[in-house]
Amino acid sequence: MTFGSINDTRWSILATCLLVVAGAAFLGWAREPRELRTDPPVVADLDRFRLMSDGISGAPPESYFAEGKPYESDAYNLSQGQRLYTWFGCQSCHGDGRGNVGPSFLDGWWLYGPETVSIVASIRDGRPHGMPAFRDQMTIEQIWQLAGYVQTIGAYSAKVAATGRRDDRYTRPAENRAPAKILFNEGPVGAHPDQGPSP
Amino acid sequence: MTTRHEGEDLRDRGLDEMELDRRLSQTWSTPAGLWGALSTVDHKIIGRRYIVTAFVFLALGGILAMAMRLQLSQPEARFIGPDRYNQIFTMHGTNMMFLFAVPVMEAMAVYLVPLMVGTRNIAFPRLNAFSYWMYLAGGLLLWIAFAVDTGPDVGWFAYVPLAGPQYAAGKRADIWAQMITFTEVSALAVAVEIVVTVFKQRAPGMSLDRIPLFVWSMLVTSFLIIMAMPAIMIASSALILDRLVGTHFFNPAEGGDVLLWQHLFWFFGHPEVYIIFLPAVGMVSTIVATFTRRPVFGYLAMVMALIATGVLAFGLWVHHMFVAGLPRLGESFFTASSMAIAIPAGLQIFCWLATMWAGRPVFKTPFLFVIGFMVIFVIGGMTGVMVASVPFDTQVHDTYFVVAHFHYVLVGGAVFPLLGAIYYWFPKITGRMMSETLGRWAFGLIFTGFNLTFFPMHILGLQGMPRRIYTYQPEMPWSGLNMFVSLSAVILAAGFLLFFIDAIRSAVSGTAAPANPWEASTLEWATSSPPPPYNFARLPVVGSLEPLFNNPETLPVASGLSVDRRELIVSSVVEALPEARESSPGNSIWPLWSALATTVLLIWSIFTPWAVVWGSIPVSIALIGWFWPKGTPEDDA
Amino acid sequence: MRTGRVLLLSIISAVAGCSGNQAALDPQGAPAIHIEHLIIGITIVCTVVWLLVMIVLGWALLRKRSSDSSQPGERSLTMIVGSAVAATVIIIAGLTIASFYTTRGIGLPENAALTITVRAQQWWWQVIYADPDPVLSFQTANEIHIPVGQDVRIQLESADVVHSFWVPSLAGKQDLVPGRSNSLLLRAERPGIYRGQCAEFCGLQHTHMAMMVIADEPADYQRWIAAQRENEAIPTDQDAAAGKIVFLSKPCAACHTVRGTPATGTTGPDLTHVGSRQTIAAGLLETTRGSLAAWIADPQTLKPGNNMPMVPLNSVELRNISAYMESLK
Amino acid sequence: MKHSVVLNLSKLPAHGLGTASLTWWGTLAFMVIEGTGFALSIVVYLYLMSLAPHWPLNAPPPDLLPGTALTALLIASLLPNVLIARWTRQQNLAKVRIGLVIMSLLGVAPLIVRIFEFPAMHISWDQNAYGSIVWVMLGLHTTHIITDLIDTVVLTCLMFSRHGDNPRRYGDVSDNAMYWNFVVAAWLPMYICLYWVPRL
Repeated sequence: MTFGSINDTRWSILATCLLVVAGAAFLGWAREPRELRTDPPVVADLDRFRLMSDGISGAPPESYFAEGKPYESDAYNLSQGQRLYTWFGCQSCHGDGRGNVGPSFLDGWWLYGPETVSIVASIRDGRPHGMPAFRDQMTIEQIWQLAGYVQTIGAYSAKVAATGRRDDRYTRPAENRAPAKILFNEGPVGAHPDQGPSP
Repeated sequence: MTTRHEGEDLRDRGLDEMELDRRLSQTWSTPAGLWGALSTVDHKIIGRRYIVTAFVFLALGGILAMAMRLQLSQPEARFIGPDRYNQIFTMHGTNMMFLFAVPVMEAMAVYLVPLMVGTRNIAFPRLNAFSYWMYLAGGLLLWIAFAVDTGPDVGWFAYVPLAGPQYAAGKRADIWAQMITFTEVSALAVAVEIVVTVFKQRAPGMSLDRIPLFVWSMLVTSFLIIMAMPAIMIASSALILDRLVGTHFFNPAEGGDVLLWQHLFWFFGHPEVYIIFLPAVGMVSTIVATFTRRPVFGYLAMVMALIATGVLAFGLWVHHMFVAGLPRLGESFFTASSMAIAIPAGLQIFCWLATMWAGRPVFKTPFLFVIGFMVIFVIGGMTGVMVASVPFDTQVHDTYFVVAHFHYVLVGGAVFPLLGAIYYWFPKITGRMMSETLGRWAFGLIFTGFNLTFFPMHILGLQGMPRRIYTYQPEMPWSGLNMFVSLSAVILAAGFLLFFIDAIRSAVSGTAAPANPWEASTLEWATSSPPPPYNFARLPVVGSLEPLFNNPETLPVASGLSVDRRELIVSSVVEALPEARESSPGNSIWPLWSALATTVLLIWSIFTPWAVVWGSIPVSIALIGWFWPKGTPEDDA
Repeated sequence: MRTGRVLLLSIISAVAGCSGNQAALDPQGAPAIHIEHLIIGITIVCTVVWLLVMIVLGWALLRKRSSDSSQPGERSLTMIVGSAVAATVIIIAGLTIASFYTTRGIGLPENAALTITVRAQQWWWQVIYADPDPVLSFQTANEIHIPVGQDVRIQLESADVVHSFWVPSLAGKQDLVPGRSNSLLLRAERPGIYRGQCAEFCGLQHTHMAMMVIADEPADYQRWIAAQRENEAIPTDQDAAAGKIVFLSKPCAACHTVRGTPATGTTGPDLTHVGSRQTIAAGLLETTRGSLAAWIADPQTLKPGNNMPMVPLNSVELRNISAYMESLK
Repeated sequence: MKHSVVLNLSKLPAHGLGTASLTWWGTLAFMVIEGTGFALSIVVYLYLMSLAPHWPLNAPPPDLLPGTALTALLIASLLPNVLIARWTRQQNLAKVRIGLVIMSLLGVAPLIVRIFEFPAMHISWDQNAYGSIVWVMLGLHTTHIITDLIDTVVLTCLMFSRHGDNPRRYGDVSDNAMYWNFVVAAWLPMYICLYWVPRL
């Protein structure tokens, strides 16, 4: 007496096979290995981004695209950036992202454009009106990690890989996945004289 | 489909055996084909799926264990890096606890409890189907995440803040927490089904003192699940909220507390051990009774021990936190309570020993696994007494001593009885016998391999080797024993491989099994192997604790049930006096849709809190579709 | 039985105390000695109980059964099972009491005269010797010196996640919990180097988070304290002097402090006397010029995932900087 | 195995009511599960309170009005709820229909009041642990109101459909009424915890 169990078995085997194939395809497509050590040549290449002559916007090195833009899309790098933000005292000028002596990131108003390279350049080389250069205090990889994180603070579209709140005092609403977009929807904000002089 | 005679349904009283079987099959069987397979609510088909799926997860978890043993076989080995290793041990623990141990015990109950209490299907069969799909979805979520390198890497107990928003980057910890939700939903659903089945669907005459011990153990286990699992639901939800919307449950800077997680987790986590162990106790009792040819000694004492264990299980959670810095007075209390649980455990051991002594043992494979259980589990119990002592624990906590201890308890205490139970009930489930020769070999290899693998870990722990390290330095005195352990693990793996080969081979071409091959005493052996879709052509009437011992030739049965609709008997809680002929829901695809909708909601909510709002709409639709009457005979009273 | 023999072997090895320098069964301090007595006591009791159960099991299974006669009375079985349960209760009660007495014997850390603060970070130990006079306070890393024969209170704090402080030869472990402050009593009876290791899973490099507790004779201890309070040793040889310049001009100084120089970073370990420590990178490597160079050149290969970045250096800079590190005695 | 018929169950009813109904027991079991969840949320609240230097953390105690109004509304809803349970026992279709409409409305009303309850806490979920636990407790209970409301609305539709007049449906309605009692009963300790404990 089998009572349909044979059929049942055949179907479940077929379904399992289909699942395995679909699964394997999905896995191949979605794999996201976490790199703890970046090869020194790749790191060295990170220094070789090109910047427009006015210091706003530019192009990252080719290898950065080949790696899949790790400093903007990889959760591990973004969380490292979040850690560096505190470790290198960014909040002494930029606060929790809302700005203080330095400009705010949270409003999505980027004085030198929202591209990561611009932010990298700002951190590495410094900017007029008080932004110091960090090239002697951080490695270029750390600068990219930090830049990727800073960019998510004022992002217009939420990133899946964005960091969560820190285990620290509460200073601003935690829904920090795309705050700039919310502010942007509130209408044009114009120039920001309160955030220090424009370049 | 059904023939109605002027509003009067057709009863089984006038029908001869052939006609009865034919009509019942028509009413109860699962249609062939994919649709039938997806919409079945037969507890036997679902239970079988559950068991097979759980064993697949066991095999996968075993592969992870072997990977870890490869990495640890030599100092500073580089087979696996720290990131992958952390995922592997987290996956191993999570998989074994949430996807193997608990589900497999419930799976056995889903299959066996309705048969053992003499009814035709589990209570809430559609919920049962739903619970399986949820379990499968949760397992797939975890394993697919692991395969794409986003497997959880925070340990199976996901201590905050390491699993919290700041230190666990990406979605890895969220996947862990949400996988918990999947398996909890499925476990809670099955627990409810079993409680109601045992309370209300027992065969007429099966009063409380005639319930088989396995059913008792599953009843107590189900209550443990019902009381313990909400704690982990609250904990894992709080973790996801902390990570996703920035609540502060575990953030000490804003009034949260790191130890709150540990309290909540272990308030669930310790009963979890008994959720795994108590069903095994029931299996041991069943196998001992059958293979010593006498009832288990001290039925009442055994039941009381089960209940006492269940109650005490909630008073021990702090012994997982002895080194977290809690007040000493509290720790002393938990030392006493943790030691005290050895008393009901000891009582059960003594009762089994008395049964073996008084009975006439027959050394078949299931019984061999029970003997292996006695040898190994008592060691696990002894080391359990050791770690219950606070000062002792401060030296062995989070070392390989504890790894050894809980493998002795969980593998020795649960997997050995489970393997015995598979050998024991395999003929009932498949209609075929497993090989006695291969079974003995499998037992020998697993028993030897297990002890050689895990016993040296006690010593490693006392030599100072901590848990969850991906490697160790050559100057530490651990490399010899680790190599020995890794080699022994190969023996253990070979034993399991042999078991799997035997199971697959026997399922395909084993010798056909009679209805009661072991001459056992409980009701599942009163029907054919495998049982028909309706389990019993006429529901049995029970007059003693061992119905088939007393009269192995004829089965007293009840009649008067309808054959037009799926019908079974509802009986009273204590005396099991028949109260109603109740219908049992028919096949439905809606549990699958509901599970899919819930899966979408739960996975989506890892990414945005709004998923809870939008995702609940399809869930509601699916649930309404599930419960809306379809005008079938089962829907009407 | 084989398992029994292994158990016996473990007890013998325990009594012989030949388990290396990070072992619960090689105790060198009062708390660990108390616990070792308890471990041995409980193990013996449990082994005896297990053997008894196994004997009964074997006898129950294999005893000769006289055909059909003398089915044993349920009554006498009840008596036997009942007395076995009673014996269990007595044994359990005895073990519980023994456990309580051991806890009491260990004593409370609050009574210790000397307090050292240990702050665990991913994945190293910051050790703070605080003094009311800030000039006399100093920090070190992954190495704790304590005077022999004296109770020391270790104040345990965590900077990030839960860690666990465990030096098995001296005491049982205690967690370091963020937002909470725990303490532990440490005491060494003999001078020596006792290795300890983080015992609570704390992330990628939980494996490589060791520390050394060094018990000195009181005079040596005072000398060590005095030496640690000094600022950096001014480099004398050429390599080291050049290395100091590299150190200060590269990102190193942003995270590390070397007292007496402009390097005042606080996120990495204090390196003022790094050359005097037994090991670098939390017990990963013995401190030599070579190991320092290897570590600085490629920290992510030696300890993947740790927070020390790979700073690009040429071979001369690397040689100089490791010479400088080694000179910081 | 041979069968010997020893019991004739032909006269038994074709559906059990009350404690003879499986769904009654299932509902009870789910109430135990959820009750444990509610109890644990209160335990978490009290645990966090025991750690805090002052309570509520950085917030005034919640305003009493919305919560008290909601409590009153919930308690008031018990009366029609008890009546509906009685009518289901009498299998009185017309009255059950009216009762279900009333209960649907009485399910919507607390939700409206609940909207005002969240701001009355004077704290947001992401400000501190106190805010987190009160929002979760309110959210947990709100989910239960919504669940039972959906259940009630569906049953109302069902009772107006051709499937309505059936003992099984009456059983479902009475189980739903029992569940609503639980939703109300679970709220009372939470109400005391949320509104009066901070004023101690």
